[in-house]
Amino acid sequence: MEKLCCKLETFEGPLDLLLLLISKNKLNICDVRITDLVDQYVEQIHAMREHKMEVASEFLEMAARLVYIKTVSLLPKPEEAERLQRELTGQLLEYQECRRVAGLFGERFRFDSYSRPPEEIKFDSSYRGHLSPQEIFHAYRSAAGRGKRLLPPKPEAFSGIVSHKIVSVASRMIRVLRGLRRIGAARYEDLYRDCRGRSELVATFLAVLELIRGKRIRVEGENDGMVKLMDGGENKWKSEKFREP
Amino acid sequence: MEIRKIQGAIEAVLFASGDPVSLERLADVLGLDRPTAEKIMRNLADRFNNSNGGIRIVRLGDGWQMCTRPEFGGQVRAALDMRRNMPLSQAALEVLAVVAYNQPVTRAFVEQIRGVDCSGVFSSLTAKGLLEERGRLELPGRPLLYGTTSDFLRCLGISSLQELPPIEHEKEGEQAEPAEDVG
Amino acid sequence: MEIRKIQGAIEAVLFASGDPVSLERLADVLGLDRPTAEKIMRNLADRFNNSNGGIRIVRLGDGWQMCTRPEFGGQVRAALDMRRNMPLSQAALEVLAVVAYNQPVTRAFVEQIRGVDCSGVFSSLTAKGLLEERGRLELPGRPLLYGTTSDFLRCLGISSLQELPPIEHEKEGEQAEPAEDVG
Repeated sequence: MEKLCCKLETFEGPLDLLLLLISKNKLNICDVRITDLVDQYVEQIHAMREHKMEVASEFLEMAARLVYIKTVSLLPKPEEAERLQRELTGQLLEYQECRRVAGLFGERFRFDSYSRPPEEIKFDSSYRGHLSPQEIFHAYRSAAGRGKRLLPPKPEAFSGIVSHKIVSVASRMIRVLRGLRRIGAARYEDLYRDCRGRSELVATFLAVLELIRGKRIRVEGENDGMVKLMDGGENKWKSEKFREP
Repeated sequence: MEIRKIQGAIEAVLFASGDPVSLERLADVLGLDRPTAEKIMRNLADRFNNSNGGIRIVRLGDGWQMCTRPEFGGQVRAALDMRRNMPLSQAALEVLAVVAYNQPVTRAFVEQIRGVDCSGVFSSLTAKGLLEERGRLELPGRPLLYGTTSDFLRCLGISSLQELPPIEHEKEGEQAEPAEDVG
Repeated sequence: MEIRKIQGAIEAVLFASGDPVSLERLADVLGLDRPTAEKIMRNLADRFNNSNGGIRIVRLGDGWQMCTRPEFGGQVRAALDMRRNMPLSQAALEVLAVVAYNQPVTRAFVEQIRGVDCSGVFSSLTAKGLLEERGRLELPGRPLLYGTTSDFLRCLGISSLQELPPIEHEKEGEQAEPAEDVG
């Protein structure tokens, strides 16, 4: 590829080569007879190979396409040939427009204006948001409700008998959904923030997988994933096997 | 707050941020409604841009950014030991062109228009801060979507995508089909 | 180069550099001898510092640096601190609620009610200024006691804890189960 660029200077791909050939023949793309180009195109590829240049597969693919168009046009079924030709013409037009705009961009791009790195600021971490007393009240009931369920078999009481705390996936699913319904979206890692111990981590992970599978949440982004509630997640959730406690 | 103070605060915010700051955020912080903030902001930008100072204020999308005046690019590079940015390659410009007019787009879309593989160009444009990822397409394989950045606008010397040069894309596309055009 | 241009170049260089730039480097880049550069630099710094703008120029050792004027620190912080507007997590809300209704309490108490470890949440709530330490409990291990702060009341827009919706301690266990909320 690179040698090719050196040899023929500005161009990069088969569409480039076609445009070059068209301009050499001083033809308008709209009424170019693709069939006339086939021989020239194949000739060019031959020349490249003779100069021991690697011809990229897309050049060969284009050659095959052109030959196909030519073949079809020899058969007594001109519509197919016309369609193929129109397709290629359309693609060429689109590409030509792309090149034209790229040229404009090239003239206008300037790298002489510089921005600056952000000033390093130590932020005050105190909370300035608003909470409502109702929110606190509901949070209390939610916490107290869960405690009742999880509390009786206190982990310490079982130390020596049961070494692992069992965490149900269902409870984590409810927890994740509840959290998301409140704030709409959360960072993926934040779902694990309040996990204690491996089994909670695992249960939360399984819960997230389960919720994704059930299309109730989705995770977006690559490294810094955001977890979002899918539309209708609430209703579906209520209707299925988990009832809100 | 008197106007000079407000402008001082805006200067400080834009300076400290480095990146563009949205008008909304500025208005919020200064306790102004948006039209007033807009007016003050324009005023301030004019003042900066009409002076011969080294700093100018540009509008990028719905935000504003402070940056250096291009004519001092040489001195800035010399003082900060920066290399001059190489002009973009033809391939890079073509990719930018396709993305700019169709964003957000997948790499496959761009490759279809250009007829060649573009993975190298995409990663170098992303590294240069001219392209950025914009989530994924909900299709098998969940391909990444790309869009242009505010730096792209700044380097091109425009404030929004609406200022891109017009393209004759649609018209010609229709003509190429057997359109019932008079001509 | 005329003096206004030189000053413009210096502005651009100081702006683009986040760090201080030494006088020597400035003189080099602008092709000036040091005394002249010094004079121009002082002049420029005076101009910035005597205006009411948001940016000032300070001398640091052998170099000069542009930075924001301290009086706009509040606005700068408000504009650039994204985390501040982040809502509290469900875990944080629950801890806050349990502390609010039972204070002063130990962490162990809250953990017992919630059934999960809360150490991370406690420290983040303390950092946010919503919880504070209230001495220690006279028990083995002398555990710390926590309570809510006046900032907590301010966030809620209430003037005392009595204004929180009452919870019926006895019946609470039953109520918590079939919580068919109106909302």
